[in-house]
Amino acid sequence: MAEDILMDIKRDYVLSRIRSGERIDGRGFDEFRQISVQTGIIEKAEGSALVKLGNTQVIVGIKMQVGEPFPDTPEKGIIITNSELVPLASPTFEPGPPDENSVELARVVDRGIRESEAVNLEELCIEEGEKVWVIFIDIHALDDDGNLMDASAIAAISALMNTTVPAEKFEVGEDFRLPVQDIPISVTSLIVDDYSLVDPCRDEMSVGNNLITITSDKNGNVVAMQKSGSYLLSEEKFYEVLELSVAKAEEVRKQVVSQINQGDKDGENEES
Amino acid sequence: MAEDILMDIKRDYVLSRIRSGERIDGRGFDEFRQISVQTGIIEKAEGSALVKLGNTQVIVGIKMQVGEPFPDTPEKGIIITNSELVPLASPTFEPGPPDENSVELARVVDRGIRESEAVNLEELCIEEGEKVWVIFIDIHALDDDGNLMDASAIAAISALMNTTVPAEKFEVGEDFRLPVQDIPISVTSLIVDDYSLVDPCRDEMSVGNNLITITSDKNGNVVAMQKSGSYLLSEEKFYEVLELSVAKAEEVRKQVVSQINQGDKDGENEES
Amino acid sequence: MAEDILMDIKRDYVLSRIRSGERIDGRGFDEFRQISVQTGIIEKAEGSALVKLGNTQVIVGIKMQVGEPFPDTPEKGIIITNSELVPLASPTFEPGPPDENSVELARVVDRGIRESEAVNLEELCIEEGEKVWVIFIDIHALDDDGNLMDASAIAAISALMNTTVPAEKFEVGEDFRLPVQDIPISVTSLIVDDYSLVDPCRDEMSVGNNLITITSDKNGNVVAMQKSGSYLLSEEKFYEVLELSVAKAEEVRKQVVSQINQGDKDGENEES
Amino acid sequence: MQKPKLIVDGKRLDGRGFEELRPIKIEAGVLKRADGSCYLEMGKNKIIAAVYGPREVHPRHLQDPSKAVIRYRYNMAPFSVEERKKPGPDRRSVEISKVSREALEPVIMKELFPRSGIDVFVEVLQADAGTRTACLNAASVALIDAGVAMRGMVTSVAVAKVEGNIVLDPMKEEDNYGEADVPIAFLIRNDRIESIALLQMDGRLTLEEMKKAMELAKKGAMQIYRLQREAIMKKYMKEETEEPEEENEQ
Amino acid sequence: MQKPKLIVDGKRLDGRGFEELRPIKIEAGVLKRADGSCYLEMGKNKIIAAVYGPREVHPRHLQDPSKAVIRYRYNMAPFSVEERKKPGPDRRSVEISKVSREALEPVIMKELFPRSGIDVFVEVLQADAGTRTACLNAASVALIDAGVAMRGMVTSVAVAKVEGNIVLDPMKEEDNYGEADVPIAFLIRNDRIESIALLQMDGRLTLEEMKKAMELAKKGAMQIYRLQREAIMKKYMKEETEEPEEENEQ
Amino acid sequence: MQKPKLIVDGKRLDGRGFEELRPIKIEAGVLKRADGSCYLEMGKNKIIAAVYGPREVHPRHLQDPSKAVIRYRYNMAPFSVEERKKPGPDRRSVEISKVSREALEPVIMKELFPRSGIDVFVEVLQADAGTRTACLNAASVALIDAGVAMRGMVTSVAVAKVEGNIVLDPMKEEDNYGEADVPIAFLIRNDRIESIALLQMDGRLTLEEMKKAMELAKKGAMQIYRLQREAIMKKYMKEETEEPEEENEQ
Repeated sequence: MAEDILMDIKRDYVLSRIRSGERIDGRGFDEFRQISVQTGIIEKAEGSALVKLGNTQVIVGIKMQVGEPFPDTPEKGIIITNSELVPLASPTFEPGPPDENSVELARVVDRGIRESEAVNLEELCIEEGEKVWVIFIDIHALDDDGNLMDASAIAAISALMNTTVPAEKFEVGEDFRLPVQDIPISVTSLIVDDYSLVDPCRDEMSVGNNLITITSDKNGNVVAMQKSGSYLLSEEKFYEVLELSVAKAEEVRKQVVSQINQGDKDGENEES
Repeated sequence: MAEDILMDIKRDYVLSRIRSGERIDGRGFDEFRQISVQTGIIEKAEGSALVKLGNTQVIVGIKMQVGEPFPDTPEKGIIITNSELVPLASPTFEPGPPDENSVELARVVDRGIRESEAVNLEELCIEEGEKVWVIFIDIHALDDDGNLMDASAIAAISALMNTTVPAEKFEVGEDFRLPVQDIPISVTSLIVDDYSLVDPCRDEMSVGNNLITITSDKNGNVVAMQKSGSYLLSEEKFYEVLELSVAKAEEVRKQVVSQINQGDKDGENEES
Repeated sequence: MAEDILMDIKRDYVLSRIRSGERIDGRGFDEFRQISVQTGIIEKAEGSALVKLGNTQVIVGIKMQVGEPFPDTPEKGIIITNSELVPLASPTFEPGPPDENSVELARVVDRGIRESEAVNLEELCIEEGEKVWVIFIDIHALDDDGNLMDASAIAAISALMNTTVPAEKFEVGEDFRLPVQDIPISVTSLIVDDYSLVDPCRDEMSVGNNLITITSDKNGNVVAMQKSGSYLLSEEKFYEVLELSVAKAEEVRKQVVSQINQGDKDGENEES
Repeated sequence: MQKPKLIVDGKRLDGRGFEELRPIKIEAGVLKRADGSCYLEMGKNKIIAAVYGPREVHPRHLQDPSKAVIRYRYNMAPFSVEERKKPGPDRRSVEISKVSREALEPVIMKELFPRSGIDVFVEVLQADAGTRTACLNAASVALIDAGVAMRGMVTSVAVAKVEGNIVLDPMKEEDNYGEADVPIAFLIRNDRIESIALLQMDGRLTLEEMKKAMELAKKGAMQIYRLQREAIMKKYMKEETEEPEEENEQ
Repeated sequence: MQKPKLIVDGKRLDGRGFEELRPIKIEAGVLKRADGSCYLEMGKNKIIAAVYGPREVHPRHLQDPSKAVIRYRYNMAPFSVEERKKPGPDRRSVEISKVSREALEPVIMKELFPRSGIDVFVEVLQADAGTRTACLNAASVALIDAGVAMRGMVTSVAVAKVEGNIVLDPMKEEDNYGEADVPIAFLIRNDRIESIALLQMDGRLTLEEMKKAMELAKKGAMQIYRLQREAIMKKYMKEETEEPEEENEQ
Repeated sequence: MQKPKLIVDGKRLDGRGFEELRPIKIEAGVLKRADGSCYLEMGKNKIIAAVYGPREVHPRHLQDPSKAVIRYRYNMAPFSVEERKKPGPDRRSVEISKVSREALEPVIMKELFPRSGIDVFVEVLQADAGTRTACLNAASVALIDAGVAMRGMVTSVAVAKVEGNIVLDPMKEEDNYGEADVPIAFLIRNDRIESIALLQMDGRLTLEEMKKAMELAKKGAMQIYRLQREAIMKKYMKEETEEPEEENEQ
């Protein structure tokens, strides 16, 4: 009960600030929280990244195995994306099999990577029709302070960029860098009245979880979209968010790349 | 609560009609509702049938795959019968794994087909001990207005009669008609006091689900029986229902065959 | 509610007796209930034993199959231990997948057998890296009057000693006795205040389930330990229980062996 | 696997005549924790049944304000069959549990125990043919041992058609290779078969054969019924001769 | 599998132009037990939708004191696809169920039915491309057939990019080998598209192409909307001409 | 896989002496949403623990009117081990969760929080040997960080027998190829080891070796205990130096 009243007050506060053109943490409507990317933090994984979007934290680990290709793509590697919204990350997450939010998160991240052809899957064929590399992308939420979606998408592509294919361990040649050829970036906006706020934090979502995620590739093409939440979106708003998201993605992409390069230079981010 | 009273009144009404020798929909005690059979309605299935028993509707689809035979029958094909009582079909069905009613439905239908040797399983052997045809009979309830059992059994055998074995797709020879050599028909009766009513509709079952299903083959042999429901059945009643069911099955069998033939003639029921 | 008061009274009674140096069934603090072992009672199993500890009854059946070895032990057979706390055995057991108590029971019994190297797994290799014997130890509780742990452990090793490897059935040579080379015995104590009671019965556990299980091999080595229950154990008490358990295990081992031999002599315990 | 010859010189593989039961052993009251229990052997079948209740039902919304809720769980131990059975219910055991519960429900005086639950748990420790009938026989004795009010005894037996003959209480080979299997349970009251509580059938029988099967089942059931009664009597006699203190402690 | 040529002489594989829908058939009120229902064909898609409610929600802690709780279950029959689908929900159907429910929730007047539940169950009997949009169209009609108060009609259609062209309502081959797929649903009120209720996309589109896709989707949706209205009208007309007794019996 | 030589010249594979711990790093308060949290490294183990509560327990029938209900969930990330681990609990993690919860339960002042729940969730991000002990150490710090009243600190460490030697805090190779593994947790109060909270063992030890192992564990635990205390102090100091506004906003 007490909690409900608190939520009411929070919502009113957030709304009144938005209507005066402000966000509760002082950001601009089109401003991301601080982005931090650390790669190579799980030595036992083939690749890994810890991403912080403000207080939101997500870790992604990449494991690779040798497996059979799908019958309709005998010359391509396989990507399997999985998400665990473990109860550690939020008071609202419960132990158990993935719920619809967890499934949606994994599938939207997966689509961004798949449709942008971020990974060159042809180079992950070992023996056509028989043996290909299987990439497991495991999204592990640590702290959900809002917008797990973008944090997970950044962590996933960062972890892939950090991945070494363990060919020696599987006795199929020499280890090599995973061939990553694009950096898809998703931008999630919260729709409130006639406003849209990129990278919403948890407190902002007290006004409702009216979200839209737009993922674009390095050439500014849209590669994935997902309206999420029980609301109606006007066409005008959609076009506005669409253009903003593609522009914003370019900015974020630069930051991610620079952080990864910085990490590599500092030697903090070891390849595994 | 309101519902309970409605059920009470319905039960009293049904009972009083039965005791005056009548059924609420005017049928005779040994009379089936109108039977409609449409085959070939799912082109993507190897065979299919939509059966209506009055307002009760069931669809059965047949899919076939190549698989390994069971070790104790190396020269025989395999039948797997499965039933989904999807929540679309009744306010009392819930999403989730099959409950005991769904399991019983599938198993009784399966026994009728299996024990009457309706399908010549020897002809479904591709390579002894190695490769045989696996027949998936999937029962999908659409509208449960009573007696899903007989509707499902009719739909299953009708779908099998409509089935083409997709040998070309699996590159093991030429497509051929599934060898069906019998038409088992189940007749379900509702036991009320000293009465028995064949093909009970949903409203009649307000008096209790005291059912007995008797399946017989084209030669009038009994091939499967199932007493279902928490009640005691007198021996005399059993013998009465037994004889009636076998006689009734012969009638129903004729109707089913004539409907399928009619459909074939009309060209409505396409083979897939 | 009524039950709770009964439990309270029971606990007070048990406690008062313990504090006067007595157990409710008149046993000494370091005394087991009467142990009965019958082997070979399930002819369809490769080995079996029914063990009674007072009124507690457990049956263990051994089934063996031919399977692939684990990659890191290509020349060794495999043990899989499983426990079903079926609702028949206690008013507190519920149908469903194994709960934490059932999992713990199976794992502690398994560790005793595994770590004492009771079964010579090297002799269960059929073809290195390809084919080994897989031993399924299935613990099936029948009546839980306390200390299922020790009853299960005794039943498991007794059933193994009763096991014939069914090589002929699998066409890999002649049947042979399972090579059992040690007899691990677990001794479970209930910790109450500064007292410890071996082989607690159900009524004694009304004071809490503060247990410690210590398993030792025929040479008096400790091979497995498990503190179980939400309590704190003093170091002094631990050492006391440790020594007592190893001594006690030697006694129990003799009884078990003598019962099995007696059974063999009487011809009651048939090998299967 | 070649079908073996099942009938030789008018005798069955185990030497029985067509109308003969396998050896049966029944013992009531074999478990301490359960309110009622029974151990039963029928041929190589080894069955143990336990009854708990009438007791409280959780969660509460499963209670019936007008009568007891009956649960029946048929379960096979993993080691009870030739090839190890994976633990947990499969479709076969779900169906057997359903029809067995439905056989007992009209016989248990459920209306005497509103809001409560009566649980019947049956474990197959070793399976030959006819486990569902053996389990029902054990469950019936366990219910009486638990003091649950019953309208009569539920007694069950199977009949089969084997090489053209209707035979009583089929064993494994007859079940596997026979032409029909008919498990039946009856309500027996005052030493008289009153009605049919369970009835299933698969195989192929003419109407005449089906009637003959029913008659044979009735004969077999009456014999089993007497053994069920005996087992309960023996338990009572034993209890009476035991010291009263011991009894109280239970 | 070689990618086939999808566009030949400005026509698609099935002869359609770029802005043409597949043949659509909609029938309301096809089930007796459900409160509302609809059968829909769109190309080779065969869909049946049922609505139950407003009705009581069990268990009670799932109720919302201020509005109805909506459930949406998208399910594929095992025989609906080339390779038999294992029964039960998979990750794809969980996601589709979520976004479809979220498309309907703001359109259903949930606040009129506090503490109650409205269940929308949609079965894919045969799947071609575009099942999620076909299902939403059927669900919308079933909701109206059930008499659930709605702010307007939800109408859904997909647009694809195929060999560089933006095309309406892609069929299976275009979905498999096309460059992008954009399923969209709109809220339509007073014959006017008001807003977007569902929007997903995967593939690769420029901003311009995305806008073109949206325009094309709107055109297609208006055509489907008219067929949805017609189906409901036909049902009403049929009801009025039926004898009143029959109706009461339902 | 050949067993490697684990002890060379009195040193272990990673250069440690027998009574030496692996490097440890502990940081309290690393998560925003959790009420208390801790990140811990111990060798290559990387552990994160979160505590939620005391908070309401749902569904209500799980509440205890006299004390808090403790949950403990040990979970391994799929990428934490050499071969990817399928998500979700397995038998090993169920057992570890049970004994870990039982170690904390008598130390948490549960009676202060009737009807409420305290949830301890621990994620293994990278696993070396000794994850259960590392997790308990992190959980203990997270509980204190959450302000949950505790009777003392729970500190845990494993001891192993490796090539005949009793060694502290075994690494992966020593765990795989060693002769015994003994994970222990203690309750430490006023800088003094008071009692044993967790105790498991598998392998083969004489009584004398077991006693020696216990003594060594106590030595190791005292070192870890000091690092746990330090981590909490550092967190408090940091909080005090932060601006009060920020703190309120949380």
